[in-house]
Amino acid sequence: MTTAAATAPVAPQTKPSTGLGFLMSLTLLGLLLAMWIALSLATDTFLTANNFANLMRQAALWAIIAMGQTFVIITAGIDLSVGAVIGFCSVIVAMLLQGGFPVWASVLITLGVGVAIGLFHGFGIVKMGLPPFIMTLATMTALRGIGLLMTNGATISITVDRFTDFSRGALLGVPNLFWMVILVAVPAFVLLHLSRWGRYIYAVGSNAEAARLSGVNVSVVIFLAYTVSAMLAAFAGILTAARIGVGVATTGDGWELQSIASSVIGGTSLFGAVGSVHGPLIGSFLLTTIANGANLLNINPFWQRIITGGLIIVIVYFDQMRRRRR
Amino acid sequence: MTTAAATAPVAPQTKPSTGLGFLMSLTLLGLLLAMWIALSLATDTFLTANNFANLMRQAALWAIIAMGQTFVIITAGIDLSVGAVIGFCSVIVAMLLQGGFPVWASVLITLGVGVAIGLFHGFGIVKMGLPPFIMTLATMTALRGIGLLMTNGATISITVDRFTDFSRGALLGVPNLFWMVILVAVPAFVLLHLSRWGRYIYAVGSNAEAARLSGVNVSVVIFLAYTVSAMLAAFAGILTAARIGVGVATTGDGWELQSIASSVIGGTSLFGAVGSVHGPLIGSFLLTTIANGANLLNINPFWQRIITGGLIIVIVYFDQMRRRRR
Amino acid sequence: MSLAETTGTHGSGPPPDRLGAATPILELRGLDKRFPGTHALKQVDLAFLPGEVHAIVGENGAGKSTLIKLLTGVYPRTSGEIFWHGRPVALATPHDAIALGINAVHQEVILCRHLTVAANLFLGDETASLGILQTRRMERAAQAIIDDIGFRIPSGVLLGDLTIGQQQLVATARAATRGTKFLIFDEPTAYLTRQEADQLFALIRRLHRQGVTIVYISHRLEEIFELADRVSILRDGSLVSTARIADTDEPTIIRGMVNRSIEDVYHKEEIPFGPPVLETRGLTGRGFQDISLTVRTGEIVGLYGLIGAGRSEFVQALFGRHPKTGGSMILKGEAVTIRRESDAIARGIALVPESRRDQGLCLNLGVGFNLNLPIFRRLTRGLVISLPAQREHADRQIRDLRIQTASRNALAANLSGGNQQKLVVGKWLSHGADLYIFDEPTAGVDVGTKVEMYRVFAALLKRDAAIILISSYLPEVYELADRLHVFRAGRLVASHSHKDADHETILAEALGT
Amino acid sequence: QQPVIPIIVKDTTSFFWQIVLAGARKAGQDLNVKVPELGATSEADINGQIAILENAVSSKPAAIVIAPTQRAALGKPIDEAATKVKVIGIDSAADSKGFTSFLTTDNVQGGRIAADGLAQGVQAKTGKIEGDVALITALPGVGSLDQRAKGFKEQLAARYPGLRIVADKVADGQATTGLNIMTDLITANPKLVGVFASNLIMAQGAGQAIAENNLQNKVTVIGFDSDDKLVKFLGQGVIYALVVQDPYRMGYDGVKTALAASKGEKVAEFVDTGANLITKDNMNSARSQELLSPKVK
Ligand SMILES: Nc1ncnc2c1ncn2[C@@H]1O[C@H](COP(=O)(O)OP(=O)(O)OP(=O)(O)O)[C@@H](O)[C@H]1O
Ligand SMILES: Nc1ncnc2c1ncn2[C@@H]1O[C@H](COP(=O)(O)OP(=O)(O)OP(=O)(O)O)[C@@H](O)[C@H]1O
Ligand SMILES: [Mg+2]
Ligand SMILES: [Mg+2]
Repeated sequence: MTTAAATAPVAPQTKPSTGLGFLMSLTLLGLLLAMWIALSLATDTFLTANNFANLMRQAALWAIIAMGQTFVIITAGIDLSVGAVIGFCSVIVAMLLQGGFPVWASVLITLGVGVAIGLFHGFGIVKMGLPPFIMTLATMTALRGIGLLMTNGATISITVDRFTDFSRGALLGVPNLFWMVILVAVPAFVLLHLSRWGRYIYAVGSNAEAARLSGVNVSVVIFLAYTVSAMLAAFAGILTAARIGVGVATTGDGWELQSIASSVIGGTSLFGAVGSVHGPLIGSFLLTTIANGANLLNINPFWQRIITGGLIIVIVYFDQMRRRRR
Repeated sequence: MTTAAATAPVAPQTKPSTGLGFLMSLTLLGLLLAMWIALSLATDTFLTANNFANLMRQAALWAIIAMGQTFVIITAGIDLSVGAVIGFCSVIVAMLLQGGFPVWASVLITLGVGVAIGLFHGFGIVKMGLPPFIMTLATMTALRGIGLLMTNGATISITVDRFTDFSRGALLGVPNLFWMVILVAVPAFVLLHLSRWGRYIYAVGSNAEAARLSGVNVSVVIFLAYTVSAMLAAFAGILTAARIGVGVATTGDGWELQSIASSVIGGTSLFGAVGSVHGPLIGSFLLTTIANGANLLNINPFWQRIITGGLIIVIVYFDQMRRRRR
Repeated sequence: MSLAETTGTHGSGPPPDRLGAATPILELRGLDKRFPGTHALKQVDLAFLPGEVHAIVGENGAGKSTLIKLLTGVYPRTSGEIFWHGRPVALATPHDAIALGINAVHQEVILCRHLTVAANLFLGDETASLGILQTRRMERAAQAIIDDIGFRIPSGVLLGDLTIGQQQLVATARAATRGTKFLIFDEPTAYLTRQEADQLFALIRRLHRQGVTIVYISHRLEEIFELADRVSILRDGSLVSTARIADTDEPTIIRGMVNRSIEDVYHKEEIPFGPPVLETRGLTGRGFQDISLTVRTGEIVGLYGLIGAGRSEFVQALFGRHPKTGGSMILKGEAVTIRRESDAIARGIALVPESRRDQGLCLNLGVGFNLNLPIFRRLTRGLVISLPAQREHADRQIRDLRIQTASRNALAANLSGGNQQKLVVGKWLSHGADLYIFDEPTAGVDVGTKVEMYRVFAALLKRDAAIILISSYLPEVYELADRLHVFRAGRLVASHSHKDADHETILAEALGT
Repeated sequence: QQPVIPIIVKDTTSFFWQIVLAGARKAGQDLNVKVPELGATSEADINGQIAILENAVSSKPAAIVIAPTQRAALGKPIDEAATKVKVIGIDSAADSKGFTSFLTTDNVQGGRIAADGLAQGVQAKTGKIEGDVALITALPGVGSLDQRAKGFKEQLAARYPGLRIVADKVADGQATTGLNIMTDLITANPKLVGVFASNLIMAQGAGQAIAENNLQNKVTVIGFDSDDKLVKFLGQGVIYALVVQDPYRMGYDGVKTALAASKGEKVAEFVDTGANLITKDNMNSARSQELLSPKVK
């Protein structure tokens, strides 16, 4: 026991998600499907192609940042900056596009900015020895400031239609935004679950000292995790800009908690070494479905919050029960 | 090692703050004093009785919730609901007062509501086995909803002047709100640093299994920590209502992160077992001083964020350096 | 199974006179424990007599620690009954056990690293006046207790700053002071040298004289003959036999444990030495000074010393975990400075660290994961890790070291202590290094597996590797090391060739007397 | 020495308040006044604004211009500030007699104008003033937004009984949430004919959803406040009309009035800076252009 139990006083010992992980997330998938079935019966609008496309589009942004966040959390870290990176990068990409850069260059440069932010996080955590919470809180605050300063608090409209149309388009009936989730999830899955670097991420989260003594370069692994997270947040920022057609420094506010919540609902442990790529995906779909369902059922927005809170408890409770029985 | 080092990949092993803790927080206090001196030199308004009273009033609310948060974090938990509890309890106390209850009864009942919320958190974490992050995220969402529902999204003006005047009053030249911090800090210090229960809070955060094997009732300790946090948040809610003269369900938004940040800046480790009562106090004063100073120096609000981010990094870096050298 | 027939618990005749009263202080009937995938204890019937020292032995994973954990309320039992002075008791929580005066020193130190030694000693039993903890008073009391036992540990330091051996001593002092009636030691000597072990034995004898019933678990059989009145053998979760110590002998016990005979424990082959693999000249760093020694291919160099003598710090510096501050290091004829662990590994050094929990294992990850961690690079095909190769390697280690686990995917945390230790050793065995450093490799490992490990050592040597072996168990280094260096307070104080000095001399050198 | 007149807005991160600040800045340049630009970072942060007001009073300015985030909450603090310095209110009211002068857009009136615009648009698109409409509010607990909602609902009830509010949504201040709510509204209410998105960010989200689904000929969207994006939507007909205030003037005149008051001059106690409905038809008039594209820099 030690680690997990020692630090997580009462959190029941959860099993790691390598190998049998997929089976484990079945409960969660089951709950998601149950909600979908319930909503299909309760409304005649839920089970329509159009609404499903909406659902996919809505979940896409959260899913992408939740996957990145998961990399960080598995190393027993946390990335509070994702929301701010989204806002900041939406501004960057909008400025580049309006400055006449071609779409591909704007996107690449913005992703590069994301990578730079991730490396800076790694630097603060590894080289300066700052707690991840503090390091990413500081950049969260500062990045919003820089974004606001660059735009003077205004929004930057993107007039490049090719860019904004993308978020509305679909391929083979599936919204482009959801294809982007797949585009991210597949390499993320390979990296985390199939490659040796993924193994190292788990090892660092489980016992950094043991990992180090086994020859794992712990610093590089931490740099890697924060870079993945920041890069995916930058990507989500680009997609947000495409979706709302503007760059706004304040967009993505509060999404850090959303992404952590999606990840934890998806079975990630904040104490590290437990988590998967598919878990946060399902987690973000669950949260999106709650919001979408409440809108379709036209539930009073205040009740909507109460119900969301209650459902989070219920969903995670059932998921925990199932895990424990395993 | 296990716990701390295993889970906190690169954070250097920090010493616990019992005994020598006070010495350790000297760096932080030193940094705070340095900032005060710098601001006194840079502006002729900082070092005035009036401004200091402002500073104390402003820091008071954050200090109170940061202390409560620290109890929870030392058990290796987290309480995301503090901000929502503040909003919710400001509504409760406003409704009670407007409903004709005497001030003392309104305050006591509201504190009782805080205790109930804390017990509910304990129940979810201990009995249902939910991760603290999820449990308190759920109540955070739901409490805001309930508060909004109760007020129908509006604010409730408090017409009991005796109540609202309190927050502006002073005793012996010290603002009442700051006396409230002392009123909270003294018993909190005794509880955490001098009593058996405080010792158990550290023990549970350090190694819950070891605590359990020593006959410590781990469940009770966890209930205690979350109850302290929620009760102090309720108290902060009451003071907020007194300060702003209204009950608003949405007030205190984002304060959960502020309180965690104050606590972590004050030397608390998110992996548990490391922290003190005075640390978060100084932490919240640091954050308040940054805001106050930036306003007095008339720094552009966007720059203000950038500077806040930068200062957080610098402060914690120096603090870490000092700790490591010890 | 003649042993079982003659000395079954229930069938045993009147207890020996010196054991006094006939009603057992604690009696187990049909005690059973199942974990998911493992039947750890199978219908165990066992009686502990008041005032006896009762040893329990068995292979790794036989169920010894599980038995102890059921007696101390750590785990609930699956079925069976427990009687205390003839009355059935629940023993469902640690609190129940404490209330009865049952206390244990668990195999893994289960204490709070962030609290001081004194705080740990009195955890759950603090001295307070008017609700205020008397920290000073407790510190002084703790120091008195520790000094009285003869351990040298300051009571005001944080537990996390102690070495694992010292932590185990704290756990011992803690259990001993709790005014217990029934005290259990689960491999208390795994990390202790003779010197500390002697202090521990003195303590046990003193408690024994005071009438405390003692259960003692160890893989070092000579300790059992030194201390115990009776011995019970567990195999595969079942009780094989209980016998009076006077009625049995070592080969019988070993046969009961492993179901076969083991003669030559310290199997040593004549392997010719080759060129030096490693030379250190005046190497200095945190915890050690001025260490000069040479390790050649085919050679086992043993390091002996008391707890905190600096052996572990020395080898960790060789491995790049800590920086050296002086001296030089020559590896395969080349002066090198090793800055990080991955350098060391790339240069052909492997380190099996001392503390399996802190340094050796990712406890909340799988058995296979841990075994493969150092060689994921080698298991990678293209971009991804080859799952068959990963499985194959893990299974081979599990087989070769006879690691007892429900599956390759079981969590390392769910293995028995000795099996965890096998993981720590096993993960390096297929690494193919030139210099293997083993720091307490056999801590908590049963005698059968030890023999396997020693054979593996020999095989490594034959492949032209060199070995540095640290052990706090003098017989082990004494028998196996071709050259034995004695450390004291961070310095190398004496060196011996194979068996050219006796135990007493070496011990005296380690102690500095 | 230059007089100092700080201006305290509700939310420094919103474009609307940046325009107010731009107006104030210009006044500072024109009148040789130092104008510190202060404000909380969210309209819901009442406590933050009180702290900022207290700090501003501490710095002993000539006068203070403030847009109170919340009526009751800022009452006492403004009373207290007014004992030390002249206070000029802009945009929203407070329960205080401390204001020397008060320049405002009546948000309730703004809501009424939005309702009129909506009815006009629905009539233009469907030929009758009937059908399901929805209201999207950016954040709960924000005074000005609540007043807009109030005016909107009152006006619908009083003047346009055919327009039925089928959904009254409150978001979290994020454009993406506005967009999601809007797409869900369209899905859930196929008969939707109109939406009032009562601030800039929600109007952006709602407009985007309408554009995405090509519903501009079916659904009338009324926004509040403006920026390039919304002006573009207005031009394309995606958004039928915008209710715009005159934030630039509010900032400019606020500082100007404050300076006058600090010198002891007599100033008007109440000034209405007005709210205007701008549609595609009148958007190119000079006055509309001035309101739609204020010079921020
Ligand atoms: N928490 C657990 N979950 C699952 N299986 C467990 C757990 N604890 C122990 N086991 C299994 O129970 C069996 C007995 O383990 P136990 O620790 O009692 O052995 P032991 O006799 O103490 O061995 P050692 O000499 O190695 O300490 C082992 O097969 C082990 O894998
Ligand atoms: N993390 C640490 N910080 C400070 N001092 C340490 C640390 N670890 C070990 N020491 C000290 O370094 C010295 C050498 O310890 P080391 O672990 O090398 O001894 P050892 O001979 O291997 O004994 P043991 O059997 O206890 O492992 C001891 O005095 C110990 O207290
Ligand atoms: Mg054991
Ligand atoms: Mg050692």
